[in-house]
Amino acid sequence: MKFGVIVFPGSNCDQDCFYVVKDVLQQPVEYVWHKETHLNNFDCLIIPGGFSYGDYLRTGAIARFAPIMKEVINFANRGRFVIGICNGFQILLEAGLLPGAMLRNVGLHFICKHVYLKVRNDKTSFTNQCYKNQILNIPIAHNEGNYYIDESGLSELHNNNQIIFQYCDRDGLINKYANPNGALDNIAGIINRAGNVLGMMPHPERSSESELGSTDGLLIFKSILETFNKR
Amino acid sequence: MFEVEIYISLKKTVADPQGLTVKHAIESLGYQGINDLRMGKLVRLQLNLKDKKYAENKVNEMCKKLLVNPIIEEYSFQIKEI
Amino acid sequence: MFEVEIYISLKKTVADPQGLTVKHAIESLGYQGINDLRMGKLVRLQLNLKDKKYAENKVNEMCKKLLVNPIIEEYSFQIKEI
Amino acid sequence: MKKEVYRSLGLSDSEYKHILELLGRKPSPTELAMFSVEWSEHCGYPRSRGYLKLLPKKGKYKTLIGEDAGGIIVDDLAIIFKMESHNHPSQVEPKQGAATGVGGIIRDIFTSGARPIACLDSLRFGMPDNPQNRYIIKGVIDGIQHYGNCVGVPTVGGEVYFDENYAGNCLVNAMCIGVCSKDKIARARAQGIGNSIMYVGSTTGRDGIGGCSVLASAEFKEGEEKRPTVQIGDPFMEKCLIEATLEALETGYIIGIKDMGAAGLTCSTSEMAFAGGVGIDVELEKVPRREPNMEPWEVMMSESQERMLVCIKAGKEKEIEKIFTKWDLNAAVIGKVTDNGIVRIRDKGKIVCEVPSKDLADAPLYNMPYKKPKYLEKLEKLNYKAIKIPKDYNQILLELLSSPTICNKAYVYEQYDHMVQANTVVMPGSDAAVLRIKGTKKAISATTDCNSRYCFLNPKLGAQIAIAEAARNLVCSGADPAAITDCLNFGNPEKPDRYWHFKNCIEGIIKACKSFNIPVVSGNVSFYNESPKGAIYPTPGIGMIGIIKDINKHCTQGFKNKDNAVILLGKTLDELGASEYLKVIHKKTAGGVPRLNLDLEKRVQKTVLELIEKGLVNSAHDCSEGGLAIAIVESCISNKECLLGAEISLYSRIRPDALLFGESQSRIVISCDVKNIEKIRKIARKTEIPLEIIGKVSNNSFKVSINSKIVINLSKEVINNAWRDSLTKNLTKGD
Ligand SMILES: Nc1ncnc2c1ncn2[C@@H]1O[C@H](COP(=O)(O)OP(=O)(O)O)[C@@H](O)[C@H]1O
Ligand SMILES: [Mg+2]
Repeated sequence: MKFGVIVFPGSNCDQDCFYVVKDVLQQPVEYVWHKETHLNNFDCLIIPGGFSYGDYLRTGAIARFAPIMKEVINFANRGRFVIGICNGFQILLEAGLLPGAMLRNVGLHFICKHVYLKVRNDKTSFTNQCYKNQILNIPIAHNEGNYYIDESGLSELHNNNQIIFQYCDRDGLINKYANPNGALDNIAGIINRAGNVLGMMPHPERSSESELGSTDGLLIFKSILETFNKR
Repeated sequence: MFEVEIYISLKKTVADPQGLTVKHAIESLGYQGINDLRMGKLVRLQLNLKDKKYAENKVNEMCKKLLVNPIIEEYSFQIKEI
Repeated sequence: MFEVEIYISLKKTVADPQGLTVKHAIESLGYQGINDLRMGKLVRLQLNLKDKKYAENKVNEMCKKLLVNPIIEEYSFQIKEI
Repeated sequence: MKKEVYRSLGLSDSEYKHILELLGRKPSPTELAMFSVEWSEHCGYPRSRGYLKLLPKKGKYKTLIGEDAGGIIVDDLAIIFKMESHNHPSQVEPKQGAATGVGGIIRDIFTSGARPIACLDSLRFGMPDNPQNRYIIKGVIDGIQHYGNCVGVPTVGGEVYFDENYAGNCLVNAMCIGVCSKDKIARARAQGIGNSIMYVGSTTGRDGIGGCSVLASAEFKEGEEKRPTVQIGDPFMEKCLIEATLEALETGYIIGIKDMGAAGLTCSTSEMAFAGGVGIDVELEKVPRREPNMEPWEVMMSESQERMLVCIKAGKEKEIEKIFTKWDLNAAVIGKVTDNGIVRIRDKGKIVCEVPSKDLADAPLYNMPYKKPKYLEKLEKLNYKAIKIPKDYNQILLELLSSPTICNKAYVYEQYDHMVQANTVVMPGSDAAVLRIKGTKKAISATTDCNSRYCFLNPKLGAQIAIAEAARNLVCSGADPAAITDCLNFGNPEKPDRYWHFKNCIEGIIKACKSFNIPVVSGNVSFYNESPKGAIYPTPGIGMIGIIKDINKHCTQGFKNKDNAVILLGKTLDELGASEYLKVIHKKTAGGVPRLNLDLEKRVQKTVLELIEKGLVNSAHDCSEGGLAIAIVESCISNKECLLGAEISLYSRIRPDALLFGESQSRIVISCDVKNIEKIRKIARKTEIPLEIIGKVSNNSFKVSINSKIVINLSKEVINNAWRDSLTKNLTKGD
């Protein structure tokens, strides 16, 4: 399975994602420069975290117009896998591949720490290696992770099982104390209706090796691989 | 040539914790009577165009395409010939 | 009661990397003729006071004490009775 | 030339005379400006170089010293690191001042060819109960997070101290560590006659030339607004610059490269020429600019951020340019290397500077008078008997736990991305950070330390303790201390009492380094840290790195399992002087600094390292501010997901408050499986260090008895609450 990692100026988790795919997941992977205008037979694209264009206007707002994004949108519309992590999630929102928008964390601070996520839907291409309501330990690191969507959008997400991860506490309770950033309904990750585009604020690439304290993030990469191999 | 000032702020329906924090900070300096405070962005630019209508259209376009996210933000602007 | 809009921006003499990046982004969308673009902050608030002069003084004070760092920023404001 | 002009540039009459002699003529305004910065403390170190020369340069590992940043060689890797101050800018514009400090130190690292892998920040502020101090504290933290998070270098550690003497002059010392293959190290020099000098990065504006505006009023125009000396950092640009620079260095066409930090082009041209023993010709109009109509001296003095100067093999300019433009960065050939040793700057054809690089870069050296301050004698003497022995130790413990310097610093480090690059094995919250080196079994451990109250009361001993403590922190994480960088923050060196502190701190550093066999590979001096209330405490910040041989054998400070034995290695002496306890509880900054027996210290460290490497201990934590009691509490509540308690029984004849909160050096608290006790005892016997089993880890409360009488008994939740959110509460007051 061939992965591509998109590199925008200001991306800073591109090398971490690349490393995990290549060295931990042991799959072929290439970088894709944001100025490229076509994609090379990839099976899955990762839009990595970081601060594309410094996040200077709004997170993800400028990256969304990079030349490669047209191709990414086509790729997604053809049903191929796209996963946006942190800034990547924000870019997918700005690009309209996923619904909603990101606001600044309610605490008005950047937050970097390990959090717990509850897997709300284990039947997706990105979570089939998890079990329903499994609690994952994956870190976050962001300033704008306060997910927002209007009411009808929110009920649509619920009705279609598009909410994949919710922030919870160690015992799996989903409440405001377990919500690090004010995100609506503790939303940490969602997929699109078609089920091939995932956006998540936490960083699975930072929790894919036991040395770093957790391997729960690897489940997400393994799920994609499993889906692909089964096809 | 036009001078444009674009004012971008969070929609009224979206909470603005930063505005609240700044409000409290001002109040803690002893100022009373602040009813509501909201933080926003200001974009100032000069547009080298001739026609005002045309320039206004362009500014609207820029806002809609890039500068403003309509899910959470709203904007207004002023344009002045210089 | 007054409605106040405070505009805070970096001094002309100070570099504005954010503004530059946004300018490039707009240009790369195909818009020409942008001469200069600077990003700033917008503070909107309502002040429950009676006297306009007094309110203006208060706003100036808030800016100087809290909202603006005169080393790098400058500000202006508009005040309107409502 | 009018006296006022050179004087207000910071040059003395004799320095001006010296310049006249060197040149054999009057300097041009541009030359005068260039001399004034090159000979300033910031660039030329005229008042400190004499002592800096004495710092040890050799240690356990091969060292790389003499470029902007120094480092050591470990196997095939060069580990480059340096710490630098950005105190004054942070005091006037906390956010941008701190941000540009981070940007500057990161540039120093990647211009040496190393990829920056971690930052640390050592901070000193006034007390957080004052709104002005809070504004600075929050602004500085915001600036560090803003810059560091965006450039994608994890901020993995540091320290924050609060003391009123920093209220008018905060300290912001940023450290960066980078790694590269040892044959890829870049040099900060120009070489090869005919090679090109290229400018890369951001444009040049009138940033930071405030100090030179006198040249305008004297020679050019009157009444120009004084420019701010604070620049706006652009971490996004810097991130692109890191990637482009490392990519460009890969080509092998780069002969030398230097960051344009303080004094920008002046510093980079003259120092690159001097280091390479060559001259440099520059055509100023080729410098990419942000503002029109800049005078030549404005361009030469500008401190615009995110710029670098590169010396490129002739003929390869296009290839290098291509890499920078790919990242949307400016790249312009502005000059070339010459054989005459002269820095020659032309502006539109007219020569505005023609000075041998040596004259600029080799600043004069001054012997400064020093004298021990009188007040010290009074402070050193402390009548212990007069200090009341408290009755309620529960209350005292809670007060100390929630005091700003001792309490939890998560408010700070959780705002920093400390995990990006996915190497952070031990995150902030333990004695030292641990970073794996991908592709090897090894890891780097890093810490910053300095107790400036010690240095104030006894600079020579205080500096030694800073080094001993830094090494101790590394050892507690399982690392062998390898090398240090120092950031020497002092008051006005022209005042003999301040200089006495400086001189003695250096002597202390030298003594400790020699004893530990650790070199000083890089550093920075920041003088004139004064406010109307006086000088700051002398603060020789120590940044130290250590090497962990096997990443699987690292250690952290938190207790892991209940019923583990708690053991104290080292000896508690009857001392209270200079302690946090005296300051917080008794409002006293006085007394003798804790004694330090370097030989014992080394044996304790060696023992702990051996215990960790043999896998015999589950935690290790040194005793520092707040002494033994605080160290044990911290081990109990390090892991917020799994709070633990402890039952501690102490037997001693020294005063209970000294026993609990005194800051005797060379002590480390470990915890271990009961079955390992005998093995540990044996090793401690071999190294002849004091060992005392003082209790066990529990799942309940934190209990301490002294001579069989219970003096502290608090639930683990209560101690946790006192410690965990105290800083957040203090800093969000008024929000
Ligand atoms: N300014 C800071 N930035 C990042 N981490 C910090 C900062 N201040 C403290 N820390 C982290 O908090 C922990 C406790 O710090 P400190 O009490 O100074 O440790 P020690 O006494 O062992 O030197 C350490 O892991 C340290 O790295
Ligand atoms: Mg320690």
